[in-house]
Amino acid sequence: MARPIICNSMAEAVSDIPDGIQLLVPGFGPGTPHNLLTALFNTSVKDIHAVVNGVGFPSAATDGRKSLGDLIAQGRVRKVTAAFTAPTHPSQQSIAAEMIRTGKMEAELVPQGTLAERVRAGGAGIPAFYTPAGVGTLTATGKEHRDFNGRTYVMEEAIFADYAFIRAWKADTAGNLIFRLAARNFNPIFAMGAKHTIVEVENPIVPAGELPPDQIHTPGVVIEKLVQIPPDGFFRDVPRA
Amino acid sequence: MARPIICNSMAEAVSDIPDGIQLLVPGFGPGTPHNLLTALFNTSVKDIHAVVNGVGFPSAATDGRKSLGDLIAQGRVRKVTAAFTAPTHPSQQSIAAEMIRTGKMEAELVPQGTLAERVRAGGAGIPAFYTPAGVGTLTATGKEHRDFNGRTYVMEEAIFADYAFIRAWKADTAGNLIFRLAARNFNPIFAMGAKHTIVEVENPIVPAGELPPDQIHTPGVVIEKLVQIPPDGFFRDVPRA
Amino acid sequence: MTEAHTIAGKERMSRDFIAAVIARRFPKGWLVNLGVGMPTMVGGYVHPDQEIVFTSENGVIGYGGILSGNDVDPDVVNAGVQFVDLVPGAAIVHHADSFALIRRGMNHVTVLGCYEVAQDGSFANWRTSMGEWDNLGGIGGAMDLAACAQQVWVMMEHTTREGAPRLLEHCVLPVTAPSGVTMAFTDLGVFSVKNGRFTLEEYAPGWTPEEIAALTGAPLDISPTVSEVQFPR
Amino acid sequence: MTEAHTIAGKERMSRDFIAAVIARRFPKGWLVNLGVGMPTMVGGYVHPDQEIVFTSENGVIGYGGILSGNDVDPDVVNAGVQFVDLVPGAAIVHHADSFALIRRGMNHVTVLGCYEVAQDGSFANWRTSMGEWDNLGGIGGAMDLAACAQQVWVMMEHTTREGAPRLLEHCVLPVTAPSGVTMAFTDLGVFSVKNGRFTLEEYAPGWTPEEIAALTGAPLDISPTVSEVQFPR
Repeated sequence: MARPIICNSMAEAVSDIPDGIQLLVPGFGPGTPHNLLTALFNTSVKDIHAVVNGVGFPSAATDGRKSLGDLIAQGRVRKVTAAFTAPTHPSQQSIAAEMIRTGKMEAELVPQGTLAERVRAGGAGIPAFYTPAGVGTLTATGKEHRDFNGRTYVMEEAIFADYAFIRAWKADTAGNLIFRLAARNFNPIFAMGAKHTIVEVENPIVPAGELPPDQIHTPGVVIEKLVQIPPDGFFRDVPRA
Repeated sequence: MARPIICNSMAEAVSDIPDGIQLLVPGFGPGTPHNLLTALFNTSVKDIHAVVNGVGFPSAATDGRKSLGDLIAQGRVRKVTAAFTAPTHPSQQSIAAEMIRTGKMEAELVPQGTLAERVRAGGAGIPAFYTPAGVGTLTATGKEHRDFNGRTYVMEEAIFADYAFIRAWKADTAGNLIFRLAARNFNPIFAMGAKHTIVEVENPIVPAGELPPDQIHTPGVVIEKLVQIPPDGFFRDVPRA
Repeated sequence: MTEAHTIAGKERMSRDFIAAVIARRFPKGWLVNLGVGMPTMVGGYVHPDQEIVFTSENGVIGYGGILSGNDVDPDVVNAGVQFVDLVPGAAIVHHADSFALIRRGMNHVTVLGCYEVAQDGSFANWRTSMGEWDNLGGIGGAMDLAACAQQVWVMMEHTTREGAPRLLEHCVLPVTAPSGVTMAFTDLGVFSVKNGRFTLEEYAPGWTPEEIAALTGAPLDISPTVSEVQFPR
Repeated sequence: MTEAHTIAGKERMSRDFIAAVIARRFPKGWLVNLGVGMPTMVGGYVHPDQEIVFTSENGVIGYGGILSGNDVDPDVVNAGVQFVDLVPGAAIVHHADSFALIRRGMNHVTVLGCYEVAQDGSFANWRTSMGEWDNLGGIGGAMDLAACAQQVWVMMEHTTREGAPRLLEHCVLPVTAPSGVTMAFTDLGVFSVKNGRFTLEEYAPGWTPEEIAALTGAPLDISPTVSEVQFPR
């Protein structure tokens, strides 16, 4: 089998990422590639166009982990495409929202299902599709509308990114991935939606053949690099309660 | 959990199917719902629009099993949408092809990936999408073409059928399904692509909770009826060699 | 404070009360999506006999109540990223498949939080600014759900903190969907939204339909079978 | 029999020979789709060191040789519904995901059977009738693959049974794709297809480029490095 590269460190895994990339960042609470994001934060990469569910906040963690919010706060994110670009409640403040409001960062706000499907389409060689989500709202402004069977839909174009950071539960040396429960979320579709897909793995990477072919969530053929989360890495989100 | 109906027999599972339905028939060798097709053959249902990979032939089996080809041979299939409507080689003969040639059955020939994606789109609430497959060929005749990023694509509309017959390896009482290896093929997408999805199951149907949530290939919420393949049913395709 | 709001010296229904009122209305076996915020409380008030399946945008099909403490599984969260447990028969799908199911119309109902709802069934819940379109806001899955669920119910406060009505003739804030809301549950009552009209179906204990109408920013029909909300047992 | 075909008293390469010639050309680590018919034989001739991953339209990623006998697994088949085995690291996806990967351009090459190939890279392999469009034919996944694989190689007989050429200036049969073929492997040689021209790269043992050109229905360039096909060890 064609094999992905197995990197020795998070730093190595992100070492050749250039400025200006479009980057897919999965996660919905669990399933966020904290280790790769932290490694990227520790490079000088900038002008990133991040595709992510929510722009988030700078990390409040004291263990050194960084989030997309930290990259945003440093002005290294040129644009975000997200389902949450600002807190819904006016009482909450967000650096990202302030940067968008003042023109320091470009933003594209899209319905969450549209975001997921645009990346799925990109990874599936489909340049555009129609969805009913957002019709009659500001998010459909300027987009092409079309009726099918008496209902109005809006055309949405695919996203196929330069890079994807992925967080997997298990992986084999062929790059096959298994995710755990709700940590799956955007990971399988984002793994297919980029030219270069880099995966941080929670468990030891096992030899090809050890993961049952029927239980693979992401086939290894789309994976470029794997790196195991080291003992001092950021392993799991800590329960908040 | 909302539960699908568990039928006592294949005959019961197909007993309320009316004439004129659009029916999804998965299978690519393995994964074909032989038992449900045989039960349907033994009703009087007609005017079927079948969506299937290949129109096939009448069953050569001596054990009573019937295929879509038998329904076609009886003139009970009004239309087929398929990736194979005729043998490619002129030396082969097909009843279905002859019926299409003589206008006794309507046919729509589509690329296999387009067939799969049209049903996936139907089950995903997407009315249409663009694909490069078939551009510049007869199958794109009369279809809308459009350029994205300098490449020409053809627009394809979704298929959302009335019924789907599904063949699963394992199922639980919540309708969750697991398929085995290449018997998966069209089954998960066809299971989502119809209003009424009926499943024949190889293994005993287990109580909800016994199948691991991470290993489900089709979530039970789209399943209407389950029926276990009886001991005298058609269990597996016999190896041909 | 507007004059109308002074009526509100009376006690309004608590969020838990509203959650319970919503929960008891689910017919048996419904697939229910609960939005971020107040609606996630509804999950705690269904009866097992109702056989409700809760689904979440992140691909969790079949979850139970909100959990806390140290026994939570950090990989099992709902749409509000609150820890929940999986029920027997739960299944996990990825985000694109999750929204495939949502767009397909899987959900009998989505219960969403709401700033404003109008008599035409439009509602607003993702942006508090009326300014020029600047791509700022928090949509999440609300637009997909509002466009595709079989019904849309909103759970909300009847008035703003300043006493201004949130049930309106037309939404002032940018809408989440231009139509679709069939029921509104507020701290003052239960309202059906049909044929371009609000109808009061149930009123909060101690309140009169007239008092509620006075706090409503659109004409309010009174159902012939209107009654006081019963707190479900 | 045309006059040209009488040259064909000479022995042509067998299908197995052609399959081996194709197999040795795969660079290390390529993802290869093998079409129904002759191309499925190619899988038997790769060397383990090449680390080739064979993929099939039905969602099998990573299969090995064609099996027979009673030890086959009835649930493991390739695109020709022939029994195959899974290699370590294999993964199964459903049909829509399989074609998602195909359209995404996963396959470095697809090797397809072929009736006709033209110098512009178009080819025909799904319909032997030139008549009016009647929706009859057998496409399978060939159009998706031809449109989306990084390269398209065709494996075919150089002439029809009657001796007519199958390498042509323009396809006569309905095309599978209007362009895309980069290599043609026939029982007479190996041909590159580039810039609207066929170029003979290797010729069958015992044949001369001139004899092959005479059986070719389009101008045939001869590569400056042309040589006899070596049967790979």
